[in-house]
Amino acid sequence: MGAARKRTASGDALANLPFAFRQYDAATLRDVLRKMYLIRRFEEGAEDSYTRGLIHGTMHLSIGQEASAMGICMPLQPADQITSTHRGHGHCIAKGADVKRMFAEFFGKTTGYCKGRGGSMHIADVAGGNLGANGIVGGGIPIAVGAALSAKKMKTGKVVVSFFGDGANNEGAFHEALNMASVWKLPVIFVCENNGYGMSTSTERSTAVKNIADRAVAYSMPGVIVDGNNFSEVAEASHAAVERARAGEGPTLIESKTYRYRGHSKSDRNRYRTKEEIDDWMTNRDPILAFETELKEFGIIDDAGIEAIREDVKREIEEGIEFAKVSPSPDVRDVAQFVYTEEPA
Amino acid sequence: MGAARKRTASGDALANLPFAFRQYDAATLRDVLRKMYLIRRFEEGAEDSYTRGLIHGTMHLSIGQEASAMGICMPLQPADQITSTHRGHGHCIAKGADVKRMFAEFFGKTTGYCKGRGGSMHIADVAGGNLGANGIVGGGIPIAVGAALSAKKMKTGKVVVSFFGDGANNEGAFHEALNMASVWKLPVIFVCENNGYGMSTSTERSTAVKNIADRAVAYSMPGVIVDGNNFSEVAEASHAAVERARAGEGPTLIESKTYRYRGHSKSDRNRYRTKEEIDDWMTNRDPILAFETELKEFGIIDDAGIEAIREDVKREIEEGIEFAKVSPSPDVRDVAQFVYTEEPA
Amino acid sequence: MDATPRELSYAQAIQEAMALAMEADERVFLMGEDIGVYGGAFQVTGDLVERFGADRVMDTPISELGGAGVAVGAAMTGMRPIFEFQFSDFATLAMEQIVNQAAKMRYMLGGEVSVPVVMRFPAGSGTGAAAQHSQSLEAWLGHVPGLKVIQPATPHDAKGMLLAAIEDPDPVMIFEHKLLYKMKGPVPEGHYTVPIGKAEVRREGRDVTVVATSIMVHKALDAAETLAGEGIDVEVIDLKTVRPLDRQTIIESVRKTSRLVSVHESVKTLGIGAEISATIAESDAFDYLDAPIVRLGGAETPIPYNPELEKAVVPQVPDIVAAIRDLVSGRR
Amino acid sequence: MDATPRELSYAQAIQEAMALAMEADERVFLMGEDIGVYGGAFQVTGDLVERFGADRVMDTPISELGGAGVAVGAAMTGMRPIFEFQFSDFATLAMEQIVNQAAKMRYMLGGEVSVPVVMRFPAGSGTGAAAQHSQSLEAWLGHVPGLKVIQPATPHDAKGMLLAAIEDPDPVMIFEHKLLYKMKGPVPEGHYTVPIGKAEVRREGRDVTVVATSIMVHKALDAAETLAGEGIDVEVIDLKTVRPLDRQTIIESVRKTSRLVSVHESVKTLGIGAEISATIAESDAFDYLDAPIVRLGGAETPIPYNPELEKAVVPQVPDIVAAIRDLVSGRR
Ligand SMILES: Cc1ncc(C[n+]2csc(CCOP(=O)(O)OP(=O)(O)O)c2C)c(N)n1
Ligand SMILES: Cc1ncc(C[n+]2csc(CCOP(=O)(O)OP(=O)(O)O)c2C)c(N)n1
Ligand SMILES: [Mg+2]
Ligand SMILES: [Mg+2]
Repeated sequence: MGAARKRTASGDALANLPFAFRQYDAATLRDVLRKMYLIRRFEEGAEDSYTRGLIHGTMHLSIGQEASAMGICMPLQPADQITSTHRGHGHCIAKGADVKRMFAEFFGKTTGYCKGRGGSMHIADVAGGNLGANGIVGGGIPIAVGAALSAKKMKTGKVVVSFFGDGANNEGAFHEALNMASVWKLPVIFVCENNGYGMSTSTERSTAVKNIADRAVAYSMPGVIVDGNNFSEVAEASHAAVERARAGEGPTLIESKTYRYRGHSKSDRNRYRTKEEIDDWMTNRDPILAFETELKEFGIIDDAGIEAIREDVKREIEEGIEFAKVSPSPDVRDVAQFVYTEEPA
Repeated sequence: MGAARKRTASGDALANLPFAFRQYDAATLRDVLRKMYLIRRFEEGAEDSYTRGLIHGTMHLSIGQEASAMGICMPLQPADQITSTHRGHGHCIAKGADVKRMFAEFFGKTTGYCKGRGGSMHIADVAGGNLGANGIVGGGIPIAVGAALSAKKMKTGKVVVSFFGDGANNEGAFHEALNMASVWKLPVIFVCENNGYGMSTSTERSTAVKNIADRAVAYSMPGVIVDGNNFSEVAEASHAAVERARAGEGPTLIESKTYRYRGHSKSDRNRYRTKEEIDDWMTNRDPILAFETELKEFGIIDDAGIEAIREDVKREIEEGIEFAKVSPSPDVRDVAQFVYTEEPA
Repeated sequence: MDATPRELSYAQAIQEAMALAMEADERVFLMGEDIGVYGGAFQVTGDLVERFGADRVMDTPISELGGAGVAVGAAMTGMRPIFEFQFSDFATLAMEQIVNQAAKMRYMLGGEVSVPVVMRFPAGSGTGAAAQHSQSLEAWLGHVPGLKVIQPATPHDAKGMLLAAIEDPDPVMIFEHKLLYKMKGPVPEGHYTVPIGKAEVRREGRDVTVVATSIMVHKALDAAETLAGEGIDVEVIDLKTVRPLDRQTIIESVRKTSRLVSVHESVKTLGIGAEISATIAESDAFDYLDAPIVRLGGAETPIPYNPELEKAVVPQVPDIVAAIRDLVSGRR
Repeated sequence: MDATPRELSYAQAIQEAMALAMEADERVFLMGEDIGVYGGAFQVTGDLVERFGADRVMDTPISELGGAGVAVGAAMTGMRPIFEFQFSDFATLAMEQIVNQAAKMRYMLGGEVSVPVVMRFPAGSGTGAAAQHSQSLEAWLGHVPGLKVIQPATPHDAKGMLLAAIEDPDPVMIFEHKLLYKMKGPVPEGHYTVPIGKAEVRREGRDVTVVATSIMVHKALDAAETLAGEGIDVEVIDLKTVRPLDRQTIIESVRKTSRLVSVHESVKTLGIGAEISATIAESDAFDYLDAPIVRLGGAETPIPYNPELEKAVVPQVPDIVAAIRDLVSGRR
């Protein structure tokens, strides 16, 4: 993203608009919607491929959390970096990855981002600034701090975003990483996507504070709570945090409250939450629907425009799956490739 | 300790007295002074023995921190438990250990608390409720939470105190343990003895908050700051925390601000702090001196009484060292004893 | 006295052991991530929370180091916790408490405490979960005095060894191969134990000894079946325990067969196979050896995601067959 | 071209390597607890902070997991961090980042990143620091593909291998025995490297091969001296690298001597000695063996505090002498 230009409008009218509608021009906003669809359809496509046995292992879908991934990535430049989680498809796409190569990775193909070695849980796009999803809850947080340390040392001006879940906030890695980032005033933004549960365990049962952002005071950094299903709110918080980071003022903790529609992974019986709860979020708080409504309200898109985006996304997903299908599998004899940088002779 | 009885005095006069002088009778207060001397002289004796080559390895002296150990242990019953740290001699004595067996341990003898296997860094007194010092910074904190979980499950009414340093508060173990203790409302008191430095690293350079107690909000527990060199203040905070814990209301974090006179361990060049700083604490803020002054002020002891205590402590220390010297060393053939509970045949 | 033959899955057998222990002993309780209403990542605890309540089937926050430490502390003070890691890979977060505390506490304190904690580690590859969810790390813990480390290979042993572990006064680490969870086998009703530290000859044979661990026991038995058709008589030993190692059973077998192959899933270098080779190479059985000692183990790579690659990095039945065939025919 | 012979201590040699690397390459920097003004727990970084400033000699909070993770992240993004653990025992807190992240990141990401991080681990017993400050854990990391694991035994190699490690594109773990820090030896000035993955014959001999690691190299050489007086000619190999293991050098030596003893300080079971035995037992050199393969290693106990006990749990020169004597004389 990053290429946001201010809309032209009269000052007064602007002031009443939500942040995103002040900050981005219409084309950018339409592209945001497109990307949110791309994330959702990508995951639906992956889910479907999994059901058909084309993808093995497990996967963690972020359907319902698209606004959070998109909003956070808006102020990021291509060279900025993120670390992501097991639930990382949305982050990857929001940061600019190509769904073709993502599908190819899920299909275990050499054309995948990780050449078939990583799969969903390690989806990455290093060239595009995604240092990788992580199979270890909290594992990416110190790594993000390290990337931010590099940025500071090398004076690249980069900022780094570390995505993690509510469950991760009880890991020691969270504590240690946030403390160091603050002591060293590093350009890193900690984004806790609080979807209410770490697997089956609600934040109430696992976390001794009401809001994860309340823990920011323990690291003397701003703690910001946003409605993670409201793209504009998320983007606004991210812009502020990125500005702060780039100005050398140090890290921010953003808590983005959201919800995942699907089970935790492919083996979830969904016993820990009610159908009503899920339905409520899906019907009344869907991030894409809400954003669409706003876009229409502000005259940025109409139904035909939305339909066109949907069709376009559908085509991109189909092409991506096709690309993955026809891509070659790695040669089993190359299994030891990439263990070390210099391959043994 | 624990056997504190209220002094009898008129209500009004009492209200103006520091907590300890309201809470404890004269004999108890004199015994507190004696124990503070016992801690200091014990460590001086250990230091001297180390210099003479009678003790090997390393040791971490808590000279200057005696009021903190004593104050915290005052409300504890013998059956209550503590976990301690590498700087744990004071905790051990305050919890009721016999200096004979402590010296014997330092001398590596079979009569030592750990039968010569543990040394200073693992000094313990399990029967007396000290589950052990710990060589791992932060290592004892989750263990204390586990002991508190036992207390709650077995309904023993015990409380558990976990001592640790300011440096330990940046370990993941601290974060994880405090969170669990709070979520499960366990009878545990977290006592951070903040002596300003983790080895050479000041809290400013290592810790993103001003006071360690400020981190208590991240775990929704009370965070209390006390002058760790003021026995009465420490004891008051400990009484409140122990009451809270026994009442089933959950944990408290007490930050006891204090100072260590000696270097971190036996290999410290003391480059990270000034002589002036050390002198200031030693001359103007010594916990034993301050307590003595108060005792005299309130007519609880006179100079002769103090001298008698000192003599008595001196004798106890000398006897302890003698006991250690003449105790037998373990037989090398028994080196594998205690690896497992059931020794291999 | 044996109950009627009854089949349970490996996961059910573990669950039954935990239920029996909890019924018999109030001190026994379970801790772990999502072991309550979720039933555990592999449904091993299943519905136990409904039977025993959330106080005895405790969901922990995602805090492996702290959680393991709480279990250690509880074990030191009178309780008998069973701590489930969701994947054995996450033991990497808790090595401090396992290795510095649980394993050494009794020793450091001169025998004044015991640490009767049981830790369960779902381990191994084959589920498409890639490099951070597929490791076999039992060799690490096998290197640590103070711990006991077991790898039951059948539902029968999973139940019996877990019960033995719970009754053991010292810390016992159980590595459970995830692909075994659904495997069924006869499991007696009620209480029984299978001793920790005893290997078992699963199949007698004259020509070659195969020492296998965990899931490899089944692969080795399959290989032995195939080779029997070729006239090669394979003795298969199920190691069961990594520490303390039952060296005697292996030595006796090799004295008889004069040939030894070990097979495990964990990385070959510095894996259990190395210890088995070394045990024979330093023992009297050395003189009986007719051929080099062959090791099969995991490849020197992380576990890859792609399913074909994933299979390629751990020994499969044809690999075992080929290795034994070569060895017996003198091609090695 | 070699500089004039000059003696440095092992600690000074490491310090010099770090200083040279920092001078030559802006990306190199140091992280660790108390490595700045304190100079490191073992004075290895010494006064480097005065020369290079606190930005390049960074004191970290006491946060091993996070600190190691920061180093990994920095290494992935263009820097070349050298991370000092204060004691190797504290690696137990950081195994997650070392093993799941540093070791596997390149593989999991299909070669898209390298992780050129160096981690230094002061290891071993002999300082009276008891069970939690005296461990030798190199076998664990040697079991992990993706890592390189080295144990230089001399000041010369400490400098040369550390420089090689810093230049290596992959994560290199260095185990430094604390008792070696003060040992002096010739160290060339300026830049040179000693290759990772190459063992060295420190003493040639005909009768028996001793493969030793780290401090045991010196004990083995002492033992060889003693045995020379008895007419036993000992070949001593300094292993230097645990992963990747230089199997060829060992095999060649055993082909010549027909007898093998390994000696290391870490616990014997599942230690490096097991891998060395297994390497020979599965190789062609097996046929040259005239006697069982003997292993000397740490006792199956935590490290005790009492100094006599502490000495008893690791191999000492007389143990090595006796083991070799028995082996050569056929008493084993
Ligand atoms: C260290 C570690 N512990 C446990 C797990 C198993 N696990 C994977 S995701 C997950 C829940 C994570 O919850 P949260 O951080 O809230 O992220 P969400 O799944 O809700 O996006 C758990 C327990 C893991 N992968 N890593
Ligand atoms: C996990 C771990 N990291 C590092 C050390 C080395 N170390 C021992 S004590 C210490 C400083 C501890 O500081 P603090 O917690 O403030 O306690 P204090 O020494 O001031 O009493 C350090 C770094 C250790 N023992 N354990
Ligand atoms: Mg969540
Ligand atoms: Mg301190």
